[in-house]
Amino acid sequence: MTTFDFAVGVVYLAASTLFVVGLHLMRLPSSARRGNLISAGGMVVAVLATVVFSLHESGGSWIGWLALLFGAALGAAFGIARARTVKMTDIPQLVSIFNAVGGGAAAAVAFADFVQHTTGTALGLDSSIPIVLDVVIGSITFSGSLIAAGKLQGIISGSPITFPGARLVNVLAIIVALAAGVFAITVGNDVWLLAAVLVASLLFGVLLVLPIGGADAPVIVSLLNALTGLAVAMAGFAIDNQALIIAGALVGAAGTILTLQMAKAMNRSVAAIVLGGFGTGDSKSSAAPDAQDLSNVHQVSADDVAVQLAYAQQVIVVPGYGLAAAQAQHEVAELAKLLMTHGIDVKYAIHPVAGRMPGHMNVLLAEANVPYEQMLQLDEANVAFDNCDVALVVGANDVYNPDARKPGNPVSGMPILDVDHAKSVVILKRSMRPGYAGISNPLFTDPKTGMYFADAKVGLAAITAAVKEYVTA
Amino acid sequence: MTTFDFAVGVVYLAASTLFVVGLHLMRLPSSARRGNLISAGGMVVAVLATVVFSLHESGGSWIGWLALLFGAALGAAFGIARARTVKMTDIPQLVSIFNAVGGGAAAAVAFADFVQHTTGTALGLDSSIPIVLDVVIGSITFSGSLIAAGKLQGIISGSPITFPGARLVNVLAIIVALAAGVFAITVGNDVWLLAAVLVASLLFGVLLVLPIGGADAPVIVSLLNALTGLAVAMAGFAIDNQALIIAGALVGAAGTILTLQMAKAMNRSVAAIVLGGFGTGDSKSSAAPDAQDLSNVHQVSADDVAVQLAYAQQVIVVPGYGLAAAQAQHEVAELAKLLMTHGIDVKYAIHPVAGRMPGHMNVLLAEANVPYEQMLQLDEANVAFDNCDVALVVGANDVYNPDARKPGNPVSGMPILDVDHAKSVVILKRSMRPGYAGISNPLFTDPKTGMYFADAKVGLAAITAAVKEYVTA
Amino acid sequence: MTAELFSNLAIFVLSLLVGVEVIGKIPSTLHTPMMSGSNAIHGVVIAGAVATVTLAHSPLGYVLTFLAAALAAANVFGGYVVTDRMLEMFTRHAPAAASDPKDPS
Amino acid sequence: MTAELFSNLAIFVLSLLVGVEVIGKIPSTLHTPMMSGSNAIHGVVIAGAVATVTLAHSPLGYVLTFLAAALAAANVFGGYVVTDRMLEMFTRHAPAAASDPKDPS
Ligand SMILES: NC(=O)c1ccc[n+]([C@@H]2O[C@H](COP(=O)([O-])OP(=O)(O)OC[C@H]3O[C@@H](n4cnc5c(N)ncnc54)[C@H](OP(=O)(O)O)[C@@H]3O)[C@@H](O)[C@H]2O)c1
Ligand SMILES: NC(=O)c1ccc[n+]([C@@H]2O[C@H](COP(=O)([O-])OP(=O)(O)OC[C@H]3O[C@@H](n4cnc5c(N)ncnc54)[C@H](OP(=O)(O)O)[C@@H]3O)[C@@H](O)[C@H]2O)c1
Repeated sequence: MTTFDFAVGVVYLAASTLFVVGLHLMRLPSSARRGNLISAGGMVVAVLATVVFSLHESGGSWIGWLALLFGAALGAAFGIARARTVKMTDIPQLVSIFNAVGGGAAAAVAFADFVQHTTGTALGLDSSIPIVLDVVIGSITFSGSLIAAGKLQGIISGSPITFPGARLVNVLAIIVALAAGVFAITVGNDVWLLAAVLVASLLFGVLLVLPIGGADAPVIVSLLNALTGLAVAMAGFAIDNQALIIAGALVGAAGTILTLQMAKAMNRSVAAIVLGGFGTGDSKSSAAPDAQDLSNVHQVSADDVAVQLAYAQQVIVVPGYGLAAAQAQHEVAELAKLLMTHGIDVKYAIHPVAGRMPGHMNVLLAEANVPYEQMLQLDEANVAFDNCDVALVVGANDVYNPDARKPGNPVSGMPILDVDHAKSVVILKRSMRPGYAGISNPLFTDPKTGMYFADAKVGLAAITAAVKEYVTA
Repeated sequence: MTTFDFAVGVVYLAASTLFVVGLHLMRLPSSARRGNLISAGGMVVAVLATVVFSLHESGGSWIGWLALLFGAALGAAFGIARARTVKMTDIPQLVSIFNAVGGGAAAAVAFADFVQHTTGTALGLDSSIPIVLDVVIGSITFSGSLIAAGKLQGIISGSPITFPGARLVNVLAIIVALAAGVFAITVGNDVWLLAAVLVASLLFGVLLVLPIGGADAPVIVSLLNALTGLAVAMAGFAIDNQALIIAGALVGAAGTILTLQMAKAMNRSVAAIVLGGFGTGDSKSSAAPDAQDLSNVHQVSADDVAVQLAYAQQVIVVPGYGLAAAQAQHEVAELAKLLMTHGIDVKYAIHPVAGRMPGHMNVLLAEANVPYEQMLQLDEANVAFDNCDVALVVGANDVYNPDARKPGNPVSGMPILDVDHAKSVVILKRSMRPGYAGISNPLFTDPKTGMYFADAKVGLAAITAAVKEYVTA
Repeated sequence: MTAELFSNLAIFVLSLLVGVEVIGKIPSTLHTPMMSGSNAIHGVVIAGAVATVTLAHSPLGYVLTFLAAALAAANVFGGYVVTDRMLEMFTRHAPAAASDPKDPS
Repeated sequence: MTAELFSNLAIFVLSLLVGVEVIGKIPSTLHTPMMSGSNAIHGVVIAGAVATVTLAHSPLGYVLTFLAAALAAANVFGGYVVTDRMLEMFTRHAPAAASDPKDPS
């Protein structure tokens, strides 16, 4: 190891430290943004060091450098453009796409290393094994993440997709990947072997994610994020680059912990999710049950709701997935503002897993400029419900389902918002259809509940109009 | 690197992981004990691996092995004996002694390595530098920790010790250590040079801790603990042993964070403490002020207190350093039991920095079998004081000093127990003398306060007797 | 078994430990930013792409370098930008959160 | 600059990071046990003492080995025993703490 290599290594350590500090700061809303910038700083340091290193090695031809520059420019343009324009609620699918490209890049790096060795020196186990692992994991995250993104985007049906013989194909893919992998490691140096590993792994990745419900996709994205980290670490082993090993392992571990915490918040087990099948994400598919049974449902109109709200002192809005689906965050914020100008106290009760991605509601309402102080987390909210006149539920279903307190159903044990403690409840949704968990909510038929059937955006606008009318009249 | 060395290294990594898991589990009272055992498991693994390694290297003579075994046996016997018999409240000084021996051992290891090289191959910078650093840090922690232990034990006066020219000697010691160190690194291989470093560093360690107030000693012990970790890591560099590097660095960093948290809880800055001088630890030295001014102090007797307690419904005991100094934990627990048998609700209000070591009161009361439920932490306690009939303060002073709410005094800004919210207050201490912070407490002269001047142990026993009498009569 | 391999292995294991500990317990509000923030970090694979330049001597090698660079760049640039955009929204009203009681630091 | 040195340096830095993160925010009740628990861990220096056996060939070497072994053994055995004793007291009544709200894990 030359002094130069040593210096580069030390710079890598510095960069890695910045990554860690950055992640650490991201644990608090107040410091999160700074944390991300610090981590970005670490990235700049790591990349510059590598550029200097490669120039110094000077093994590369100008064509290689051109290919690198063009590629980087293209990728950067694409990434930045998407990042700038993406709708806040579409972030999970974008993250998923970034996982895909990250995994792909890791696989490509390993592949390049392998190819170079076919022409050059033979491979030792200590680089052939990580190369194969890298290609396997990288390919799985590549194809898997694309499917996950498709599901979240709605391009691919959110409902679990399975077809006869899927298992069989799966097993075959695994066998091929294994066999080719072992050969590539032992026999070594044949590009086609590695290509076989690549293809088989890509196929496996697809079949892994297809059967998973769209609503579980966020968790899968987080899991694939961790896997991508591992792939990058393997690439680091392959080309003996410590920055890749450290950062990759860092993300691999952190991502795993994060995934577990997410699943816990949804009281689902990661295993159950990967095995897939239960969550469907779009309520329609699980519509069949009592969708038409409107007996003993007390329906209300926008005007009824307006009057109820106008007479209230303390209103709590309970936003759910429907609010996001209808993109109605601005309408709800407007209604809240209106009520508050008339001295009515309005708060939002945010359930940790309301919506379809963690923090979904916070992102939405933040986008509509709702101040932090007005968003109550689960515990604060459940205190507030006790002296709340009207709980206005918008496109939510599971997050306040009292059955969660009873055992033996999909939401059992999930902490819920005690909407049923409010003096009166208004539920705005399009129908009696259940939500993610696929079970109906007894509050729909509760005497103190008024059901207002409408699209969230339309319905909220109507209520706002009605309130305006009522108070000016 | 042979496959054997590789295997040993992997075992070291496994052991290190156990250390980390152990420390992680020690963050919660419920899992702390398991964590310590897991960390001990890691230690066994690391040591066994090293024994196998050394036997395999087989460089050692049987005399060396004998010396090792005898030494280990002796040390183990001493350590276990002290650990088994130490009084709970003397733990800080014992930890300090273990820091001393740890640092000494690290220095000895480096020294041995150095000595061997004087006879053998010359030293490269990459081992001579860590050797010198190890000797420096190790010696400082050795002598410094012994002084700290002496202060905590009361063998050495707790009040800051300074003498004319101390600064000068300090500077000299540093210069000698530096000079000899640089020579040892550059010229190298002369045992006397390293010996000079050793002596100078020992001297520096003594002069570093002497001026520090006994009450600040716990923080210094924690700091020296971190330093010892660093010394061990340096030893690891010197003899190229990863277990030492990892575990040493782990303790070095963790210990530093811990020290900062401790100082924060006492609202003192580590810098201020190392510069020393403010906290004296024994109240006598700072006695001079209003020690005799007993005008407008409402003195009470054991019987008065007994009556007050007997008529109370809600009593809160506020233990402080005095309780520990008087070893009165059993008496207070007995009094509490007695009151509870007569239907009086008794709780303990535990201030995070009551006493002289973090968690001091919890340790004491746990020793007297006071159940966890009865110990209120700061926040819970401050809620409870609002409907508390009698607050019985035992040997405490700063932790409820209302002046902390005002700026410009030694306790300003320290979170305090709102004893002054209780309906009536009884303060049991020996005199009007202030405590650690050296300032008097306005509550002493508050109309609703009764001062009962006595040693905590004696006073509590008297109260218990009086209560018994009163209720049976 | 080379010393280099052991060195990398140790670095790998310790980095895993750092990763496990650094997350701590974060409010579910921050799950998504944290996910996308760590996602940006594995964009470090772009450094790998840069390193592969020194290996590329065949057309296939150039194509792979190009691929690796493009994919990695998308990950790293997009990842940081989108995370920052998201956090910018979170922190806009966040002074309150500065005094977050369950500060995990 | 040897590869060995870099390897050890990387291990050192990463271990520091683990150490910083692993503590998190602990209740002041546990400050003392945590201090004494980490104190026990630097007793690993006893492994160093064992390693020095292979270096000891002179009387001075033997003396140093003896010293290192004795001091280190006191640290490691005493440290673990006293920590366990202390925690045994803490946990005796601790079931309540099992459901500690501010679980830092
Ligand atoms: N946050 C996460 O990270 C995450 C991730 C995956 C899964 N989940 C799960 O998702 C669920 C979230 O609960 P939730 O109460 O927020 O949602 P939900 O239980 O899924 O209910 C959403 C409701 O919104 C209504 N809706 C849909 N589109 C609407 C529109 N355009 N206008 C008005 N209403 C509309 C639907 O009823 P109609 O069809 O009758 O309108 C549906 O019942 C939980 O079970 C959680 O475990 C959460
Ligand atoms: N916990 C920690 O980690 C730590 C570490 C270092 C410093 N400190 C500091 O120590 C202070 C702790 O506050 P504190 O209220 O617990 O103690 P304090 O403020 O130091 O007061 C202790 C009081 O106990 C009395 N006392 C001493 N011996 C006694 C005996 N045998 N019987 C009865 N009373 C006796 C003394 O008054 P008489 O002489 O009149 O009896 C003294 O005023 C804080 O300022 C804290 O910052 C804490």
